[in-house]
This record gives sequence, structure tokens and C-alpha cells, in this order.
Amino acid sequence: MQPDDITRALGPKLGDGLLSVEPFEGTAGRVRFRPESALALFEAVRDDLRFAHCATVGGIDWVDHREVFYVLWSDEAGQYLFLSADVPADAPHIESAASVWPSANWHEREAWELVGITFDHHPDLRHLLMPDGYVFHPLLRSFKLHEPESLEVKSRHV
Amino acid sequence: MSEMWINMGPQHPMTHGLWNLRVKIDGEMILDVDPEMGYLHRGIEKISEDRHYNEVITLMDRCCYVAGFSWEHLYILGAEEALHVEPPERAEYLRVLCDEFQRIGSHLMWYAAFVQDIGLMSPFLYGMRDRDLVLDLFQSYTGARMTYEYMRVGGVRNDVPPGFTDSARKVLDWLTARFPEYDQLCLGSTIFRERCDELGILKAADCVKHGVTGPMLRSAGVKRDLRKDRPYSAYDRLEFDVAVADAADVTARYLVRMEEMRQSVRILRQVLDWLDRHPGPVLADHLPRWLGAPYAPIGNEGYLLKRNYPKGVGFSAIEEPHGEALAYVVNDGGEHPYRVKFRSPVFANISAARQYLVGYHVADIPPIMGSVDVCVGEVDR
Amino acid sequence: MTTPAAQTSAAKPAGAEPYRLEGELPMATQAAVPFIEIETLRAREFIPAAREALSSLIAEQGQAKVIRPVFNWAGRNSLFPLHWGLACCAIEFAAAFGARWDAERFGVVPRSSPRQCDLMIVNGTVTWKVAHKLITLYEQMPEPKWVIAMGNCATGGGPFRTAYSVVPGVDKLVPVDVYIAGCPPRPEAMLDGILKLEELIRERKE
Amino acid sequence: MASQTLYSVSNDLATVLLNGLGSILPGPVRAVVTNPDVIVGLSVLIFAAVLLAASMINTIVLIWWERKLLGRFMDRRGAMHVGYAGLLQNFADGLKLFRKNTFQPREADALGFYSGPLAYMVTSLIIFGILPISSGWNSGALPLTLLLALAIFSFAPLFIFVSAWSSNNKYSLMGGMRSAAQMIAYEVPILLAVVAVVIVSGSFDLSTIVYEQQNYWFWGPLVVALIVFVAGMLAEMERIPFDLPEAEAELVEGWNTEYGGMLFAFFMLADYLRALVGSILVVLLFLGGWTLPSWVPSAATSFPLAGIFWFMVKTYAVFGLFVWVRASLPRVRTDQLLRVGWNRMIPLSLLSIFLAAVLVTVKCLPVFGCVPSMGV
Repeated sequence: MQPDDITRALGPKLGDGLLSVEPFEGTAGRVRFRPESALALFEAVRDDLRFAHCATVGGIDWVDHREVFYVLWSDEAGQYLFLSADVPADAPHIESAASVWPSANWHEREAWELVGITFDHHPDLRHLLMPDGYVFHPLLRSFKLHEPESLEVKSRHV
Repeated sequence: MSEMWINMGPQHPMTHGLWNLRVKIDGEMILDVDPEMGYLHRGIEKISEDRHYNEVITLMDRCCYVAGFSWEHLYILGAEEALHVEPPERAEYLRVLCDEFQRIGSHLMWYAAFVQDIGLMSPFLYGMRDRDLVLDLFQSYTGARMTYEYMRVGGVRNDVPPGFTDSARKVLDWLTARFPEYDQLCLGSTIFRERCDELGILKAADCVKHGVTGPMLRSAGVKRDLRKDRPYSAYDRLEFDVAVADAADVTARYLVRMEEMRQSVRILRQVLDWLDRHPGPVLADHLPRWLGAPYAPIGNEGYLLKRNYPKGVGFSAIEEPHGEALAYVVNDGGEHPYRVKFRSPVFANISAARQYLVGYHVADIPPIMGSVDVCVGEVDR
Repeated sequence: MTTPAAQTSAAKPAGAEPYRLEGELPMATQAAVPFIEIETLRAREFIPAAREALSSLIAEQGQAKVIRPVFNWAGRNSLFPLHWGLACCAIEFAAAFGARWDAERFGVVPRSSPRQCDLMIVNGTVTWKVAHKLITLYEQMPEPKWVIAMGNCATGGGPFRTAYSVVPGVDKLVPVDVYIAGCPPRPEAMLDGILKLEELIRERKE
Repeated sequence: MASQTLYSVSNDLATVLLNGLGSILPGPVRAVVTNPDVIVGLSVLIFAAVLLAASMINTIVLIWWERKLLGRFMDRRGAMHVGYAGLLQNFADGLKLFRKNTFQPREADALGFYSGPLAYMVTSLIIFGILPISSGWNSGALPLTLLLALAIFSFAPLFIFVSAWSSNNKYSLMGGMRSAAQMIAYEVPILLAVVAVVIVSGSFDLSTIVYEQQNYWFWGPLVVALIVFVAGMLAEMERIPFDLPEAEAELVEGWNTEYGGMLFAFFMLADYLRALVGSILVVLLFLGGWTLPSWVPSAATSFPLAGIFWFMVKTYAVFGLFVWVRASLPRVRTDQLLRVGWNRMIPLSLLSIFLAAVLVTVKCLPVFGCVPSMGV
């Protein structure tokens, strides 16, 4: 499957929700889309392009905005497909893919927890890796790790 | 008896690691489960952002501690793509060697843990005994039993020592002779079949729906193996079959893993023959010194210089012993990776726990979760 | 010991009447004097002295020469570690119980219930999420108990000491007796740590 | 020499001791010391002390035997650094557990929590008072010893359940329930299998049953009963493959999850006491007790205490068989266990009764010689 095929299959359904389809080495391509049309894209990708397996969902903090990416696999095509959407840093939210691919459930919980991207209509958006009540999102660029020395001093005072 | 929730974990003999399975039971029946992860979340993805490309390898060994080589390989493939580096061919074969021995080691560890879950005591010792032989091989060329730091961006750290291939063949011969023994201890036992047949069934459609991969998926009859479907390193030049079974139950997973070990032996014999015939460099020679140095020279002047690598993203997928593992390495031109994202197969396999646990007995939890082969290190990262 | 007997005997003038045999005591007329008090009166001189002598004998001689060494011998030769695995070191912990190293030679048998353990081997990275569970487990173990920090992570955080979720050393949570270096330590190193702990127990003074 | 019992020996010993003591004491005290009641009391004490010491030492050696055997089955060596070949290992374990801090969980019921292990231990010990160990060496002369032994043996589920319930732990509770269900399910086939032995031997007395086996052992003609009995005993002793109540994989330590220190040591000891009783019962009922086949040279049976020696050899061999099973079989599931118990074991034991009845009626065994008549 080539990027052109993907554009041809998705373009009519999504309209301007589909921003671009770039070639990406080792995969069928990288589909950039607007977060508003997420659910329609997911269903189209799953039903029309037959990408039934959602391998992972992740987020990247680009400081001025955040990127959500989905990695999908199709047995028919034997290829991976990347979907990625940019969400604003001040209100990072996108529609949950858990209704389309149930496997996205935990990956979205992790992305919410670590990168701080809210997934709307997620069935069970609670902490997965960090204890309940943890308020930070560690994978943001603004979250700095401790230096060992400062940690030493701090732990002595605890 | 009324319904109640019980916590299995974080300290529980069933878990084989640090996680908590909350189980809602009615008598001995399982009504609902809720896996609770994160007890081993070490922030590997975050620490990687503070480390040089070769330093992340240290973390990868500890990410999945029973399959360190596979995770090294996964990360290295992604980093090489992000940094636009090509390894020499011998290094690729050496990586396959590491991978496949690691698969055997990991499956033996799984075997040891799994048989203990259903109450078989001796095979645990047998599995550990034979795994130690594989670890001895690793030790002979990496110096470590579990945490190797062997692969490098652009190749591997060093070649195997002289005489390695012969001793490796001896280990393979020994293992080949042991496999029927393992089968006899498990499949030959009526109690084993009574316990494991038609247990923990997860059909192919559900597997795909819930992201379950690896031996669990192949035990449901789906012939998906990234070594065949999306060959990396030298796998396209090697002959092997993908192990599949149909029953989708615990016994089927056992069969798939056993067959995978046999196929790994087959691959390894080809790799060892190739290594004997094709000497050569194991590290790409066009690398800058800090990236190509066999041992990372911390404090070296050149090491601390700001590098301006061509920007790029690396995406790699390998068939880990537990399933499909992905790495996504974003390189923004700096000396550290901008973002590293890993996809752990066990993460997805556990997330589907409700699908294959509900409806069975409490006593079935250990064999079912044992057949999933949980490695908490890579789930929590 | 002193309270009831001392008060009642102080009420009576000491030595006013000599102690008599039990059969001659006018029980009927002195019904107010309870039997226990008579016993106490008769044993008044002997019991405290004997008790003191005995206890000092046991404390100084028996405890030091017999009892303590015997129990220390028993304690150090039968260390039951808690059967749990935190991270990488847990695999080497398991390997130490495998056929090649066989930690059971030294009487080390892992038990799953903390109630039956006397040694907690912290074999891996301790995160803040598991910290309170670790403390609970430690408190569930009956005295006397020991802790071994196995590997660099348990000792000081290891390669993850800068991470946001990792406790930099388990000695921030529970008292540690023996530290084992290594990432992960080899099974030999773990056995060596257990033998070091046995030396500690040999010299135990309580 | 007339048949001796351990009790009669201790009675003789007490008589000699107290009479000797009385002869050097003044008159009024002598009358007290040589009083028959005092002699009986002292002989009971001696009897109990000897039994306690013998059974405890045997139990601890049995644990050592299991650990060494298991080690060998698993390609390792087992305990070997404490005492010669690790013989003192279990003494160290016991002493250590004795020293451990004993405590009860906050929500536990103190009465059940403390009395459960004690009662379990005591009932397991009582059985040793009635088991014959060699010809002329009954522990105590009682009729119907077999019945009594099995009756006391079946007390255990009650105490296990009491201690499991009162320790207020979910795992303990589940372990206790499994234990009760399992033991009750396997009492029935055990008793029915024993009936076959009783039919053939014509007695409920263990000494008589052994005496009847002097010509041939019962395991040959009653092989079905032996299989049922051994399987049932495995379940009663809660050993793999029937160790569900202590199933380490799912229930942390089963019903003794909350027990530590000395109470846990009681459970351990009582478990192995029961294992010892089980092995002894197999030897007594099916393997001829202390007798040896006639083709064995007489030198093997003529040395002092030969009967006890061969009896112990057989007991440890039978226990070794149990260990072998433990080393090579996985654990079954509760429902499978109960299904096997009710659906397979009971028909099999009924079959064994039928076979035994046929054997007795036909009065002739082509292979094993004539069956003695009932004689009752």
C-alpha cells in the first residue's frame, strides 16, 4: 500500500479532515489529520483500509503543541500505518479510539498519564502506571528529572 | 458465598513480577478482573531523553530483563533509522544470533515459571538449568548474564570469541535432546492436559481486537510473525517456519512456544554456519567516534560536543519472545533522542486479561497468566 | 511482686509472731488472711533472691554461652526469604534457587507468606508506588527479621535513580542489613550476601 | 516371649523405678510412691514421652528425607551445609521458628487462631499411640486400632477450617474450604478401600492385619484397594497432585497464610506427622508391616529390632514414592479433584470390596496361595 492509495481511499470520506499522507520509511505512510475528524478517520481506516490491529498509541510533547500518534497493522497489507494528529498544548484532547480498537484502551490511558493528552469518551481514563492522585505528566518537556545530588539532599530532609 | 474482590499481588506467587491482579470472585468462579500495573514503572522513556543514543542501550537491557537482547535490538533498529546508520552484515547475523538465543532463554524462563504455576516442581529446575547454558554463551561474548550492553548503533560491540560457534552448537545439541523431555513432563501428563486444555481461550478475532500478539496470537491460528511479515536484520536470508496452533488455549500456547524454540535452534544452526564462513567487521566504520566507540568514553572531550545529526525518526518492529514490540525514536538533531516510545507486547496482552480470565476458576489464573508470559519490566517500562 | 504482699506485711508488725507450720495456722480465726498471702509470707525471703540469682545466671551464663549461640545458629542456618520478584534481580534470585546454585543448600527456602519469612530480599527497583506495600510486607514479617538490598537499584536507585518514580535506595524505607552490588548481581553474589548476613547473625547480641 | 506393648514396657519400667525408689524411702512416702495409680501415671508419662520423641524425630528426619529426595529429583542437592548432609537443617528451622515472634493478625479470632494448630498437631500425634510398629511392639493394646486411627485421622479438616476461618484472610478461608471439601470427599474412598483389607484379613486390628500378611502381602490381591488408598492418602495429606488447599500458585500459602513462628511450625510438623501416618498405614495394610517375604535370608530378620528396622525402611520407601509423585506431577483443580473423588474413587473402592469378597469366597488365589478363612 502506497501513500497515494491511502489518500484515494480516505480523501472522499474525510474531506479537509485529512491533512496529508506522507511516506514514512518502513510503513505504508503517515496520515496527518485534524483531531476533530478523528473518529471518522479511525472507522474509515479500520473498515476500508482493513487496519484491524492497533499496536500502540502515544504522544509527543513538541512544547508548542502535542502530537498524538497511532500505529496500526494490517494483516492483508502486511504493513504498518502511522496516524498522527497535532493537538494544542493548552487544551490537548482528542476523541478516544477505544471504541474502534479496544486495544487502544490501555495505550490511551498511558498517553493521558504520561503526556497529558485527554481522550474524550474514553471508557476508563484513570491512572495506569503512576499511583492514583499523581498530578504531573512526566513525559512533558517541562518536567525535569532530578539531579542525583539534589535528590540526595532532598531525601535527607524527608 | 457472596461476591468479593481479592488482590493477587503485588507480592503473590502467581504474578512473577510486580503487578496486581484484582479478581472479583464468587466462590471459585471469576466474575471480573482488573489488572493494576505500574509497580515497576521506572520512567525508561523519560530517562532516555536525558541519555546519549548508546547509553539508552543500558536501559533497554533492564526494560525486559528476560529478553534483554531483543529489546536492545529493537531500540538499535529504531535508533539506526533515526540516525541514518547502516550496520555491517556480520553484525546483523550476530544480532540474529543474540535474538534467537534470547528467545530460547526467554522461553525456557517462561517454561520454568509456567510449570511452577500448575504445580510441577521439577521442570522449573530443568528449565533454569538449561537456561543457564544459554546464559553461559552470552557471558562468553558479552561478559554478562542478563544485562549485556552488547549492541551498538552501527553494529555490535565485539565479535564472538574463537571457538564460540562450536560451544554454541553443543548447547543446541543439548537443548534439542531436552525438548522431548519437556514435552513428556507436560504433555505426557494427564493432569496437565486436564488442567490446560480448553483453558483461557482467546480466539483470533478477539486477539486482533484487543491487540494481543506473539505466541498468544499464533496459538489462535493467526500466522503473524514479524520475522516473516516484515523481515529485519538477516531474517529474510534464513529459513524457518512460523509456529502456529489452532486451539487458542493454554496447551496451544505451550505448543507454540515449544515449536518456536525448535525453530530458533534451526535458525541458529544456519547463523552459526554463516558466521563460520564470513569473517568481517562488526561495527560500521563511518561512525563518529562517540557513536562507534566500543565502550562509551564518558568524560571524553569529543563525547560532550553538541552533535548535529540529520534529523529523522526511526520506527522499528521486531518479534520479541513475547510478541510484537515497536520502537519509535525521534531524533531532533541533538545528542539525546527527543522522544522514545516503546510498544510492549505484554502490555497489550495483559490489557486483554478480562477476555481470557472471566468465567474460569481461581485455580486457573496461574496457568492462564503463566501462558501469557508476563514480564513486568517491559509492561511498566 | 512487691505490691500486695509488701503492703499487707507492712500493715502487720513484722516479727511480732513467728511463722508457724501450715497445719497449726488458726485459719478459722484469721479468715481475713488469704491463702496466697501466707504463701507469699513464707517464701518472702527465698523467692526474690532465688529469682535474682537464677535470672542473672541465665542472663550472664546461659544466654551468652548456650541460648543465644544456639538460637543464632538456628536463625542463621534457616533464613526464609520472601518469595517475590521486583525486577531484573528477581531473575537472578530465581536462578540462585535453580539447579546450578541451589540456595537451599544453605537452608534458604523462599516462602510466599511474609508471616513465615525472616529475610526480605529486595531484588530490584523500588518505585514509590510499591513503597508502602513493601513497608507493609516488612511489618508483616515477625521479628527477628533482616533485609538484603540486592543490586544497585535497591541499594541506591541504580541506573534509574534520577527517575521520577523510583525510590533511590530501599534504605529510605526499611532498615537494610546487607547490600549486594551488581546490576544484577550474579547468583553467587546473592549467596555471598546471604553468607554475609549469616555472619551478622552469628554476632547478634540480643 | 509374650506380646509386648510399648505401654507394658513403660509400665514395667515405671514399676521397677518406683519400687526401687520406694525401697530406699521411709514408710509413709513408700506407700505413696508404690501406689498402683502412681505407677500407672508414671508409665503413661513415659509412654507419652517416648512416643512424642520418636514421632517428632521421625517427622523431622522425614522432612529431611523429602528435601534431599526432592533435591535429587531436581538435579540439585537439597540442604547440605547444616550438620552432616543437612541432617540438622530441620532442627535449625524448628528452633528458629520457636524463637520467632508469635502474633495474631488484628482481626483474627484469638481462640480459633491459637487452638486450631494445637488441636491439629495433637490429633495427629494421638494416632501414633495406637500404631503397631513391630511384632510384639504395639504402642498400646487396643482392639479396632485401624478404625480408631482412621477416625482420628479424619479430625483434621475441622481444625484446619477453624484455623483458616479465624485467621481472617481470604486466601486462608478459600484454602480452608478447599481443604474441608477435599478431605471429606476422600474420607469415603479411603474407608471403603480399607473395608477390602478388613474383609480379607478378618480384623480391624492392625497387628492382626499384619499377622495375616505373613504368607503374602495384601498389595497383590488388593491392588485396586491399594491404588484407591494411596490416592486418597495423597489427598488427605494434601500433597501434590492434591495440594490445592496450600496451592502456592493461587492461594499464597493456603490456610496457613497468616501463621508464622511456632504456630506455623505446628502446622508443618502436623502435616508431616500425617504424612508419616499415611505411609505407615500403607505399609501396615498392604505391604506386610514388619514382615519380610520368606525368600529373604534369615540373617536379614534375626538381628535385634529387625522388625522395627524393616518397618521403618518400608515406611520411608513409601514416603519416597509420595515424594516422587510430588516431583513429577502437576496439581489438579478443585472441581477435577472432587469429580475424581466422587466419580472414580468411590466406584473403584466398591469394586475393590467386591473383589475382596470374591477372593474370600473362592478361598483360592492361583498366584498368592490360599486366602485364610474369615475366622470370625
